[in-house]
Order: sequence, then C-alpha cells, then structure tokens
Amino acid sequence: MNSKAHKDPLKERTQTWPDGQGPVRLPARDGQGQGDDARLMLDLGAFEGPLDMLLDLARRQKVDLTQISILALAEQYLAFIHQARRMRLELAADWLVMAAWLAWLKSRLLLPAPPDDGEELPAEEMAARLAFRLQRLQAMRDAADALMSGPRLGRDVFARGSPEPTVVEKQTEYADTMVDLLRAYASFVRRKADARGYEVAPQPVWTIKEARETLQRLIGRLDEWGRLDSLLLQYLTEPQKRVSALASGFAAALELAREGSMELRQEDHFRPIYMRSQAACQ
Amino acid sequence: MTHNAVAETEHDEDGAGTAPVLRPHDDPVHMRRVAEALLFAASQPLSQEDIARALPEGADAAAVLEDVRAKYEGSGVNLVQVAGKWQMRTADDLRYLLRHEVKEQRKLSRVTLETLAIIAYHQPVTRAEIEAIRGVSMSKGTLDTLMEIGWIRMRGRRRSPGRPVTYGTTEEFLVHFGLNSLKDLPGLSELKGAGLLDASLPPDFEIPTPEQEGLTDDEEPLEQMEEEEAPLEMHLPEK
Amino acid sequence: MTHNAVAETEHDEDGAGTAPVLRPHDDPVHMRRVAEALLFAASQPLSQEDIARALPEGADAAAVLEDVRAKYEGSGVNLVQVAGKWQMRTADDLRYLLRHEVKEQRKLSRVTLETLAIIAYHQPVTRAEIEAIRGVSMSKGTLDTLMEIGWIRMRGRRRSPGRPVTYGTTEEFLVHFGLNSLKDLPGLSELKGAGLLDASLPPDFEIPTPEQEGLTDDEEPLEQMEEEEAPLEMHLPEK
Repeated sequence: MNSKAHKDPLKERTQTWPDGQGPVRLPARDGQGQGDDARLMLDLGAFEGPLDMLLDLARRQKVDLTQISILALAEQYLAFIHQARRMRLELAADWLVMAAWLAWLKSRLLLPAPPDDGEELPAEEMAARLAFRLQRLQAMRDAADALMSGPRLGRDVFARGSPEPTVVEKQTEYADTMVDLLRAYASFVRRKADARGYEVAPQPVWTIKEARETLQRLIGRLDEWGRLDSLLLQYLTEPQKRVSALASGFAAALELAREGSMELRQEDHFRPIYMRSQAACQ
Repeated sequence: MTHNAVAETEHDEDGAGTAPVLRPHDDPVHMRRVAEALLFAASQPLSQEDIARALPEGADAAAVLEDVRAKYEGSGVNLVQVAGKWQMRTADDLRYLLRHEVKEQRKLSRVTLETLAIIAYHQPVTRAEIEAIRGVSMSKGTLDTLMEIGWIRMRGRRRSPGRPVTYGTTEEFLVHFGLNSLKDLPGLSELKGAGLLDASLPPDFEIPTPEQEGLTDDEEPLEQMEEEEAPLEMHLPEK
Repeated sequence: MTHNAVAETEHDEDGAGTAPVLRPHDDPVHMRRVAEALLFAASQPLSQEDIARALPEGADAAAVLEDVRAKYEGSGVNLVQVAGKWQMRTADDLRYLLRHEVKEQRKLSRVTLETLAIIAYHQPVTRAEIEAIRGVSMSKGTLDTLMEIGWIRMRGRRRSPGRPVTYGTTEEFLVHFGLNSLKDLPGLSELKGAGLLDASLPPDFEIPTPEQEGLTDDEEPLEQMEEEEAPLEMHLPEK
C-alpha cells in the first residue's frame, strides 16, 4: 500500500476510534514505527466475519451508509489482510475470499469499464450491492436494538402477577349403554363356553378284532374268490362304520393271509381285492 | 379533574420506550397508578409497607390504597384485603366465569364392563367369585372404578371362611341402564334372540338370575362403619 | 330482558356468597365487568372470541373491549392488543418502577438478537438466507436458543432445491415484545421503503412484508410429524 500517494483513511479512522479500543488499531508509537504506519494491531476475534468488519470500517467513514466509498473500504480491508498475512495470522477462508473479491472489485472500479458483454455486472453495480449488504446488516442490528429496547413483557411491562386460573371441572359421563353391558356379558359367556373345551365324541369304529372275527367266520364258507369289500359290507349294519370297516377288514385280511388261513389277490393298483380260504386252494 | 386530565395526557404522549414523564411525585393520580401497577403485577398480596416503599417519602400509602380500592369497587376486579395485605381479585359475583364445566364422555374398558356385567348377573358375588367366573384375576382398580362411578356397592359378607365382601349393583346402575329392576336384565333366551349369543352354547349353559334386594341366606350384613372404611382398604398396596 | 334477569339470578345463587346485584345480562356495565374479570384473571392474552363466549349471545364484544380499554387508559394497568389478542399489562411508563423487581433475564448474545431480528423482518427466511444477510455461517445453537425460548418456529419449506426449512416468529414473540402484528415491528415501513427487507440483491421493486400466518407461494408445509422431529435433528452433533 502506498501510504504516501494518498492519505490513508484507515489510519485516520483508527486514530479517531472513539473508545480507542477499536479492533483495528495502530500500535503505540515506540520510535521504530516511523514509516510503518500501516502496521496494525489485529483482533480478528472481535469480528464476526468479513462483512462484520467491513461494516465496522464503513461506519468509521462517518457518513450515511448509503454514501460510503466502497473503494476506500476495499483498500482498508486489503490493507488489513495484507497486515494480517505479514504477521502470519491465520485467516479463515472467507476472509481471503472477500479479499480476493475486493481486490478484483477495486481494480474494476479503478480501470475503465470493459465493453459490456452482458455477463458481468458493472463494477458500480457490484459496489452498490456490497453497500446494500452492509446497509441491510446495519439495519438488522438497529432493528434488534429497537426490538430489545421496546417494552418487553416480563421486563418492562407485566401481566397479572397472580393470575386466577380458570378451574376446569371435569364431569365424566359414562356413555356405556345397556347394549354395551349385554354385549360384554355375552362375549364373556361365549368365551366361558368356549373355555369348556372340545370333547371328542367316540367315533363309531369297527375294530380290527371285530373285522378279524368276521373274516374268519366268512372264509370258512368261501371256496371261490370273493371280493373283500363287498363281503365285508354285507355284515355292516351301521353305515357310518363303512370306512373303518374297510380299513380294519383290510388289515385283518393281511394278518390272516400272513398266518396262512386265507389267500389274497389283486390284479392291479386300485383294483378290487379278492380273497378265498387257504383250504380251498389245497 | 382537570389536573388529572393533564396527567393522563402527559403519559399518553410518552409512548413505548421513552423516559417516564417528570411529574410531581405526590400527584395522587400518579401514586394511584404506581400502586395499581404494583398490585397488579405482584404474585403475592402486598402489604401497605410494600406500597409505601414505591411511593415518595411521606406519602400516605393508606390513602393511596383506599383510592385504588375505591376505583375498583364495583368493577370486575376488586382490591381486597387478605391477611392484612392487599390483593386484586376477581369480583365474587363473577367468580363463576372462572369455572368451566367440561363434560367428558367416557366408556368403560372391556374388563371393567365385563366385571360390571358379571356383578349384575351373578350378584351377590365376591371378588374371588368374580375371578373364578372370569377365570382371570382382577386388578383392584376395576372394582374401585365401578364403586367410584356408583354402579356397584358392597352388599354384605358371604357366610363362608374369611367372610368375603359381596358385591351387587346400585340403584344408580338401574337408572343409568334404564332398568326398572334387576329382573329386567335380559335372560339367556333374550340374549340369544338379540343375536348376542349364538346357538353353539352348551345346552346346560345357564345365566343366573340376580338377587335384587336384601341379603341372601348365605350373606350377613356388613358391620356398622365398615361400609365407610372398606373402600379405603381397597386402596392399600397390593402385595 | 326479564328472561336474562332470571338467568342472572340463577347463577348468582351458586356464587361465592355475596348478594349479587340483579341486572340484565346485556347491561353494558355488567358486560364490561365480565370482560374485566376475564382479562384480569388470565395469564395469557385473550381473543375477542374468548370474551364473546362469556357475554350474552349477540353482544358486541369489540365494543365491550373498547369500553374496558378506554376505562384503563392512563391508569397503572392498561389493556393492550398483542398478537391480535387482548391483555392487561402494567403501564409502559412505570417500567422504571417495576423493572428492578424482576430477576435478570437470560442475556442473549448479539448474534442471537441479530438472528432474531433477521427472522422477524425477513420471514419466511431460510438458514442460508440468514447467513447471507449476516455474511457468516451460523452455529446450530443460535436457532436452537431462539426455538427454545419460543420466539421462532419452523414455518415450512422453501420450494427450491434442497427444500430448506423456512423460519418465522411465533405468537409468543409478538406477546413478549408487545406487538399486535408483524406490521408493528419497529421501523418496518422505513426499512421497507429503503428496500432493506428484500432478500434478493440489489434492492428492486419487489418489497416483501414479513408474512405471519400461512405459507407464502414459495413455501410448502412441513411434513406431518416433522415439526416434532426436526428440532431433534438440530441437536445432532456437528461435523
């Protein structure tokens, strides 16, 4: 920065910072700082990012924020960053991004405008946008102040200190009807009836023993082949015993055949089974 | 009055956020306003001394309080003296405004309803009998709820070991369910007719006829006072 | 009229004991007393409907409220309109008197206050928009704090890529700061006139007004349940 070419506004402002505690300060003159005016004490922690600092710098221009010189602001910011780097302070990326953008904006503001290619906004427009952002931030800060200094409930104005709460008397009405009661009883009765369990009624069966006795009686008189099923069923009085009679008869027939007292014959699967007494074949 | 009017105008002008208007501290309107605000914002009744502290030295706090009291007399809120201190309170005749009656429709839980039905049909019935009939044990709350509603009552004691309390229904029960007497509780055939029970019930299934009034032969009366005490006992913690 | 008088007598009978004055229900003094009692008793602002409910059918609640407001104008306690509702509050100019009585409120950081102002004046506004206005990224805690106090809420989602959540202020915010509506935000019209409430750059013709109720065209509702869940999400550790 060429501090001799034009007056350094930052230097001026910092020297007139009202409380002397501004975040950007000149060091105490200790004799060695003669040509070193731009050297600043830096206190980054006091700022909430680049915009905050730009706003701080802008306010030091002591003009209405709509009138600030963005060019001067850019130069001050860049000087600040330059200084920070010389002191090897670590700067967060957004500070550097802002610095790069401001450097570019500064050059655009100083150089004659390039032909309008419609892609880039004119430098003045961009400067105006930065000014707008600063104004808007300032406006929000003022608004916060206005809001907080207004009459606030519980601090400045008070509601009734001992409110008398509305007592809500609940009256419960039971909506259960006779039908509900009966339905409840009926469902209980049904459940209770179910809980009695299922008793298996004895199935009428023809036991194997019965079948065997019958077959033994039959084959005594059987010299020719006779159909097992039709012979058995002749002796059946209860029709519901039919299935069990066939099953038991078949089992008994197999047993009798194994013992050698009868002979069985079947021509093919699912064909009728024929039987005759063993004696008949001998 | 003119004087008051001026005072009023003054603080009407000083809108939000500005410093209070300078006014003679012993302006009675101002003092009344101070007392009013203090009494309104206080969470506890304030003593005359509490008020006096906020008033200019030598001010007559009693007179100021009387001023406030008079102002609120006959309005919806009154300044009243409680335990020697001062408090704003809703006017007595308007206290009804602060009471809301909310009618809440509720239905009994399935278990409670079933228990009620069993008590209705099987009364007089002991707790153990209810449990035996239902086949499950019952939480204390179930009978409590029914007693609280007023639909069941303790009738007496069963003449059996331990002399357990017998339960039955109340007149309120009959009224609520629109029964003229317990004899009007529908029987088995009526339940079947209403489609509530199907035909698959075992042929020997019976629905008991409840006993209405008076004690049965195997019941004896509750002891004097017991009727009062017994519900308490029911709230004892379960083991 | 006679009928009303009878009704009055009826509920006076169950009153707290004092001999009530017999008066017709639509007597303006009685109606004012009712409104007074309700407004004094309430800890929260009451809506005109709240008052109307306690008045006889067809009564002009707005007129009754105006009657009460006028009565308390200039006194130590005022009837003020906040968030579209009505509340009795101590007079603003007496704050010097009462202020010391309260315990120091939670001190909010500058960042939090600034964020609150941005949300109040720019709502509906997304987190990214708040950050753009402040020029820095924001820690999660800032919005959390404001949500916790109950001054801001999630309103909906911006119809834009990523569907970011939009924030706005709550009724509690209005009540706390004594605002009747967002239109009463201090300096709102000046800021609007200067184009400083426009989220887009640079200031141009379109000047939004903070939108209180309902969603704007470029907002969509939060999903069901999200309003419950989202605050949780905000407490997730930051990467």
